[in-house]
Amino acid sequence: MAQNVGNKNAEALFHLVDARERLTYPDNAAEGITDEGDSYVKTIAKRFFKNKVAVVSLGVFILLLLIAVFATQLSPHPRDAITGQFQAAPYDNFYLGTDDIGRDVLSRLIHGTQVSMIVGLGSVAIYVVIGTTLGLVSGYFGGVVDSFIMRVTEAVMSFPFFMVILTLVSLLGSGIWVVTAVLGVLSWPALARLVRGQVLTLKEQDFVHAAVATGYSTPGILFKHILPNVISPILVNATFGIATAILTEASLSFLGVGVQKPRPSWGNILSEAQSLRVLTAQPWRWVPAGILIFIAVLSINFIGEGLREAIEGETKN
Amino acid sequence: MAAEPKEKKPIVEIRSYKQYFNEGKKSEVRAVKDVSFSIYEGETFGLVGESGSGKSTTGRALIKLGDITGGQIFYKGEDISQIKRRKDLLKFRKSMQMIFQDPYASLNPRLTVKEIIGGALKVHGLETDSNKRTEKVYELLESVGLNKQFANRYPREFSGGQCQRVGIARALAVQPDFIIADEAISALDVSIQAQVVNLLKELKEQNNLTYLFIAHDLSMVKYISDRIGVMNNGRVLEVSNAGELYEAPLHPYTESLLSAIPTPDPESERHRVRTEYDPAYHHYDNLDRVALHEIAPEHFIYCHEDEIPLYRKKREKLLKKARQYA
Amino acid sequence: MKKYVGKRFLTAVPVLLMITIGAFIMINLAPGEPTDLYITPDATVQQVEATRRALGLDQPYPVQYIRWLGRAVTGDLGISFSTRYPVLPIIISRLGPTIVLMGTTLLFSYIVAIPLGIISARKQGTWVDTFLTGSAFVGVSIPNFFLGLGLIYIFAVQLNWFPTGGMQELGVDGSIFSVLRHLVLPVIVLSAFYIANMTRYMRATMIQVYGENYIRTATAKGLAQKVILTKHGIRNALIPVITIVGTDLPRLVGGAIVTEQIFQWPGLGRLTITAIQQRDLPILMAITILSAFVVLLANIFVDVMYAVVDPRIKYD
Amino acid sequence: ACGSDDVPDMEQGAQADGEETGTTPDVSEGDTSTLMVGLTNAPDSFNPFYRPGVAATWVQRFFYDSLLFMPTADSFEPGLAEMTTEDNQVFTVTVNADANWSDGTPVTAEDVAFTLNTIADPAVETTLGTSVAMIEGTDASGVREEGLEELSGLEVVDEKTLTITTKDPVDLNYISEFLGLNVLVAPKHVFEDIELSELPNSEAATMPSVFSGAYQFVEYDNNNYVHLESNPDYYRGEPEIKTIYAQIMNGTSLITEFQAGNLHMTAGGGIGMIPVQDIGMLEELEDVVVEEHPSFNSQYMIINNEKYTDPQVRRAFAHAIDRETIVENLLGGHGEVLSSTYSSASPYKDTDLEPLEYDPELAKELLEDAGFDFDTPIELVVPTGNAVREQSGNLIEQWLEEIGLTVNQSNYDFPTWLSMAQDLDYDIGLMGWGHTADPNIASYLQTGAASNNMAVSDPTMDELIEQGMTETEFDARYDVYSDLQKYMQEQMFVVPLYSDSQFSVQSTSLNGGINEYWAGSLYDVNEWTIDPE
Amino acid sequence: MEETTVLEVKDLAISFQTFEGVVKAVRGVEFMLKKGETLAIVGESGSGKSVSTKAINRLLPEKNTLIERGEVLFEGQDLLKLSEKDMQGIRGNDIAMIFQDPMTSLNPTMTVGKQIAEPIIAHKNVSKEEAKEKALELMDLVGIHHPKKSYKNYPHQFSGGMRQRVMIAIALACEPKILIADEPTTALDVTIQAQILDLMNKLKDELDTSIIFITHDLGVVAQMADRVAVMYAGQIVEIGTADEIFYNPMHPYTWGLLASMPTLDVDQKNLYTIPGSPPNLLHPPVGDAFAARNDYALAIDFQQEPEVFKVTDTHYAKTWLLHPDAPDVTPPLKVVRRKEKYEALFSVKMYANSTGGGINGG
Ligand SMILES: Nc1ncnc2c1ncn2[C@@H]1O[C@H](COP(=O)(O)OP(=O)(O)OP(=O)(O)O)[C@@H](O)[C@H]1O
Ligand SMILES: Nc1ncnc2c1ncn2[C@@H]1O[C@H](COP(=O)(O)OP(=O)(O)OP(=O)(O)O)[C@@H](O)[C@H]1O
Ligand SMILES: [Mg+2]
Ligand SMILES: [Mg+2]
Repeated sequence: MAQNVGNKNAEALFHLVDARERLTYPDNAAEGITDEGDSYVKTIAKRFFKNKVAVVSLGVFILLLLIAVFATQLSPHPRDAITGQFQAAPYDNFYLGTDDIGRDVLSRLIHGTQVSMIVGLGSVAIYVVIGTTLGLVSGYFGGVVDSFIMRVTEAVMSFPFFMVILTLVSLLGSGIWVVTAVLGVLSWPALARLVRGQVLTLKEQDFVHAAVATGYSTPGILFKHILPNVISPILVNATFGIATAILTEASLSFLGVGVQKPRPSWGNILSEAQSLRVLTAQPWRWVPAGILIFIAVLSINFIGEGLREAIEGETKN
Repeated sequence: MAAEPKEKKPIVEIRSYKQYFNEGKKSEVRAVKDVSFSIYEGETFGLVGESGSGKSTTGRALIKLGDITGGQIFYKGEDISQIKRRKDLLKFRKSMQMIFQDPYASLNPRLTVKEIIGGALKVHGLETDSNKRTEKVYELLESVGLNKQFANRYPREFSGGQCQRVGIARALAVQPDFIIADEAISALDVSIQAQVVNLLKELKEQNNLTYLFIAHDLSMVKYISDRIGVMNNGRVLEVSNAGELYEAPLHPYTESLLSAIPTPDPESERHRVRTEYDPAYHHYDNLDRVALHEIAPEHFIYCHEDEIPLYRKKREKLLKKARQYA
Repeated sequence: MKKYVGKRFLTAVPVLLMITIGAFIMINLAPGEPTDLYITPDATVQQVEATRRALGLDQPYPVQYIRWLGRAVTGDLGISFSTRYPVLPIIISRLGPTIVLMGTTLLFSYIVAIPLGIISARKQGTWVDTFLTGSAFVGVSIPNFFLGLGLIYIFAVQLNWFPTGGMQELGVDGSIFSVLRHLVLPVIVLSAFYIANMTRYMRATMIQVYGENYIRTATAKGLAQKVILTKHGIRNALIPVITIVGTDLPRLVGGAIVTEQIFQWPGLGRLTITAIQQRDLPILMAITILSAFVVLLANIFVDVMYAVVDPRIKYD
Repeated sequence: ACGSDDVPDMEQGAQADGEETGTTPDVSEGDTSTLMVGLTNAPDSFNPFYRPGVAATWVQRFFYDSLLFMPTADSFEPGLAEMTTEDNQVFTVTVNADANWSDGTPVTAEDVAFTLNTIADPAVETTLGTSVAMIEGTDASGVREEGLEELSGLEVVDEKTLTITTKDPVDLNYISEFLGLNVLVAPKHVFEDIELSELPNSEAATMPSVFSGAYQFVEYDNNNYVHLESNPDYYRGEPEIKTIYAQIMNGTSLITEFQAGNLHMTAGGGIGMIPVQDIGMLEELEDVVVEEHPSFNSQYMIINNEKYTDPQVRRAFAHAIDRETIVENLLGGHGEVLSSTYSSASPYKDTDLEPLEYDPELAKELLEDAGFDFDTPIELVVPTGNAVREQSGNLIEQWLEEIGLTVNQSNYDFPTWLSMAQDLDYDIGLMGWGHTADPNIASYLQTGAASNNMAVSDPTMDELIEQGMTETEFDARYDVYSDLQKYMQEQMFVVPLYSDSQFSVQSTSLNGGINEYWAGSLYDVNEWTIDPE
Repeated sequence: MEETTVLEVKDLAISFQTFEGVVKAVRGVEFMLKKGETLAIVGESGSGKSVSTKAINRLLPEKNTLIERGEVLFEGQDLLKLSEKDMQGIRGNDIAMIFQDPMTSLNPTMTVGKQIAEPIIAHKNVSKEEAKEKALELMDLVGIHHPKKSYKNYPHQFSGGMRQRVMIAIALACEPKILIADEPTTALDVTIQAQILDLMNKLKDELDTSIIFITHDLGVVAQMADRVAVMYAGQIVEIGTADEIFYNPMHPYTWGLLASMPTLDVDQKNLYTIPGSPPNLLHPPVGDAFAARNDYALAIDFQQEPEVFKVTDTHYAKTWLLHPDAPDVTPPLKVVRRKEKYEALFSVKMYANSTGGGINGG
């Protein structure tokens, strides 16, 4: 009630506050911006780190990366050395047993991580560059350039993906870099389309018009103004791309055309389970590999989803 | 209102400008059919009209955001379609700037305010030293009433009004002579609109700018403009001094437009009479003698030659009436 | 519409051409003369030559390609290098099993996934949703060969409920039942991915649709939840879902290489692998155009479906 | 594998009583009229003139008979015909009087002559040149000499008789195996009107319809199964088993299908190969009999002889490889270490010749003596597709590195590897060779031979090979080949690794089936029966 | 006139759970609605207009909405406590809504006719044919030409104005007692807006529906409203009859709104502006949320939330300026002019500055 305010210090309370005095009171309106401004990346990171599953997944992924980097140091045995009994169940310091010719399964799994990481990250790096460039160019310039790039994209997309990979890999030899390159060179169309689609809408946005009106050159507009705005979808796409590449490499190895043999990959380790005896009687030789692929892919997928949510949450607001 | 036009020197001349989209296809849109008007140096020219009448399209053509279908546009006496070389283009871009409708959409969400404003400086080589450039950005921010702390922030951290100020600062950065404000205040809250309009007016005086002010809101347009053009369906139907336009709206479309604006005054709203505009009323069979004709000094109407005397008479009547009430 | 579809086919011609040329170059670049593989070590040079001649391999590559193209246009895809059977019947006989496998998979996946996606979306944020999305992630992340091996180990080897591979028991009547029994495991393996994928997509779409203003309008009308879902929700969610169906459809012919291999499914996937191993160029070319053609058809189908589902889309 | 013995129920009783029980036979369980055969390799051709793969030969034998049968590795029996000779140069072939084609036309001497002439025709694509190369009128590779319309060594005496004259006298066993067994007689009336260049692609060659064998070809579902039905008019008696399905599957499925009781037998010998590591799983089964036989096929480490010209270096490679370990650990003992080119399946194997022992120290010494450059990396190519071979590749890499060599292993699929080998684009690599009962290995080791991918060019070797081909008596040949084996071991043009055993696996319910010499096992297929379960 | 109250909103407080934290979007809103009247709610973007009205029809997303307190009394029952099923019976039937964006508020894959007929089928016990008849009538009523033909059209075949007519037809389908129009014309052109507003007024008179009209355009308010509520930062800061609000506003925010609008007839050098920007509702300020932007702020504004002071029986304002201890202030010139003009026009004195008092909303 009005009376409750009391008359004691009525003067103190009921005097007009001028503009200068107003500033001495905390300005709530400006609060959102008076504290440290968050960069885009920081905001996304903040959101991302609120997602527990994604954070755990990121941890797993980093762990796998470290394992890949320090494979040699971490492995109890040399990668290809025939050090143990043949096809033995776990014993001594062969924690996951040995394979058909007495190599330590654990050490090979650890080295297999390298393959997956190289193929996953490498192929994605390749296709992101190709896909992004073509998508940007195609979307921004339109017209004949766009039609041509889109036809090529369609053609590449219409190729039976797996068959082409199989053929190219048997053609070029199944080195880890070949697999990486082939996956990279064949996987760009989806991203190119995605980027193109984004560019098509972005280039009609006023901030791009503003950039044109400001006098930026075309590459300046493409790379300084448009590209930063498609980074997020590219990032999400790339994350899922890593997962896909790891799976594809594993499938190729499983079919016997993956990474060259003495070099272990999760897929070629797992492919040994095609032998019924290994499948039924020597689970240590294939179950860990399968679980590793699964965990790697799952965690990357969760990271991707976490990113997607963080980014989309961002754009919605 | 701006000072009386002393010596009127057109900075922009638009002659029979046409813009068709998707020409020849089924989806062809004749966004602009025939637009002619001039803007004088130092004035604010308001452009109003219903949604889709071609206002933005005209503004974009003026700042060379695409090729035009027909007609000619002169800026400072030069046909802008002839500006091709990068050097000339940069000069043109430095001289003309634009403020957009949606304060958020017109700022790149991935760039900081410093990058946005500084970028404009950099492109035109106005401030090559990066420290000096930052100083300059601070200055610009201050001039539009923003704290320099804002420089390292991203647009989405700002309110609409603040964003629009950033947009204005960007436009001002290159020290243009001419600014197109395409619905620069439509997306803002009433309480913020006034802030921005005041700012625009202030800056105009300080920097001796010329504005093309495109808007829906006729009360704001009247408030800010010296002269006003009314567009409908891809054509400019009436061009006049701001005051005269409101006192003596001659074209029936202008009339209907003015009568449709609700005023924040319940009493007058209770007595408002709306006039509707029926485009069929002007169905000219032959466009030969139909054009923008000068009915009175500085007052143009898109009409048939034969209609000129009628409009003149109407003008007299309306002006007389207005004076009575004044 | 008809005209539009016709036009689409026409614009696809250069794409198809590019694909055949690409495939031809790629396959021919592969080292390994087909003839080496089809001839005993004792064969003489003349015999090898005879074989090369018979297969048309003595001609320069461009001539080979043009010849191939010339015949392909008339529907003659040549004969398989390895078996000397005409390619077309081989492809057709492999196409059947693959379509049976993938068709069942897709059908089954959609029937399961679409309701799951809707439930997940409607229960967004609850444990049901968490469980379903979690499972979906497991589904897209589990390598199908790992799952396949696991299922074979448990259900075929240990429990002996299902056969380990093949499509049917031969010489047995009532082969539909037999085929069904053989279908169970591979379909489960393949569906894991498709169900998961579609569930996720459907969920996202439904969430998006339920965020649309027209759903708000429908709610404000006082319609029952069921009516809103069926009359307003699903129909609009179909539009983006068609896109996914469109990308899934081409897999009807090419989606199951690994699974076919694991389960000895006599489909195109296995044919592909054998053909690669045998450098069976005509078969590979045929598979390539077939898949390309199916991609094309799927694209057109998607566009047509858009127009059917979404009245805003009209092609002229 | 099914049915319980304890409680005989009504139906089982009824079945035991008589055959007439049901109008619809219970086809899936205990069907005695359908034989299920498992193959791991698909037959690639049904063309009697052209049989690149061993699976094709095997399947064709169901419906095309050869002149002679070879039930065991060293004996011949009359098939479609009898073959006699007095001077080892003129051979008389007498076609079985009862033998008819399945369309009713009799099998005649003309058919035989037509078949041989066609094989020798230069315009014909064939894999059988060597099988007719002894006939007068052919050149060394079995192609008809220029200027001839027909082979001069063939003469049709009457409807059922024909004489074959060879260029030189040959051992009866030799001609019996090559001409009598390898050549399947084709129906002249079906093939004669077909343009020779079109022959391999013709319907007659791809979907045969006229047969002389115990079975008739019904359908081939590419890469899936071959369906055969019995030939009721088979001259050696209508087969007991009416239907045969030869199903193509991978090794794992082969085992699980046996476990499930869905298969009666597998072919063996490169046709129905059970992964050797997994054979134990079949041996555990009660109603399946597993027999192990030595095989003709053997695995080698081939060596680029242009690069490694010094026999001492090549021998060093052999000493460095612990072949015993391969056989013991990778093959689980189901195989043998090769001393030279022949496995114990071959009657020509020199049993006294011991394989070079595993001795890394010696290997190292040999290399050092030879002044071998240990630092230049050696490219080891391992083809994919054969698990044991891939594993042994890894082991070999290890072993070579243990003696101080630098080895780079690379893997390629077989076609790629083959073309690399032909271009001598390798240092060492793994390769398998298939042999027959005949010991001739000219195509692999003779200078310039088609499959000589090692660039072996050694006069002594060539001479030994030549000699082996011309000798006609077993003992004399044995001696030649014994020398050849010793010379091979000395020179180590290739390092012989191992020969893995063949397994014949069949259900106990099958009477008949594969015997030790699997290639000849089909000779009595018409007599095979399946016990009801 | 016998005035019955159809709706009463009491002390409504709503917050949202968001990524950044809890947004206190509505902080104690109170108002009532009488039969047949139009209550306009004005206020700037984000002030809680939509949220408070959506709460009436329970259209807020369940997921992250928290109704902290309050009641929405409609015909004696608290709508916030009804079951979802009962609520369905009220939505569209007793309380209908029109939304701001006609372009997206219609289902693009259903013909407009069906969309209009839908609520009739849902709420009235009629056959499909009857519903269609009724829908056609409605289409005619809201001025859609050729109803028969248009019935089968899809929304995209309609212009924005036509779509908004369809929305109105849907809203009116069951002759609701209350129509909530949330910025129904903001997306439209002035000329189309005028048509729609005319239409709404006409229909209101015919059907005697009560309307809650949300807008931030004071011109539109002047044209439509019987009473006006002014919202700021999740609260109603002033409520009164249209004349009271336009000619004798009491709250400095209302002053600011009125003064910052240029009028067609007044020339000014500079527009009056409200400085700054609205508060962040994640952390609503202590005291008066408007204080920081208020040229007439009192010291107490920064410490204590103002009470609601009664000006007249119909006019209330939530500002300390109405406190007896508060100093007298002169509103911006434009506001003073308004009052003068009004008084001159009708030769009446509006009423003297208030005497204070704290009775909550009308
Ligand atoms: N790139 C384009 N392609 C096709 N049509 C276009 C394009 N740009 C504009 N139009 C059309 O041209 C017409 C004029 O558009 P413009 O944006 O100039 O109108 P406006 O007067 O600015 O309207 P508003 O007040 O809504 O901004 C509209 O019908 C619009 O749909
Ligand atoms: N679903 C929601 N989740 C989170 N915050 C919300 C949600 N809906 C509204 N808000 C927040 O609630 C506050 C009030 O929003 P409301 O929509 O009522 O504003 P308004 O007055 O209608 O504004 P406008 O004029 O822009 O429509 C805003 O800060 C808004 O961001
Ligand atoms: Mg515009
Ligand atoms: Mg709102």
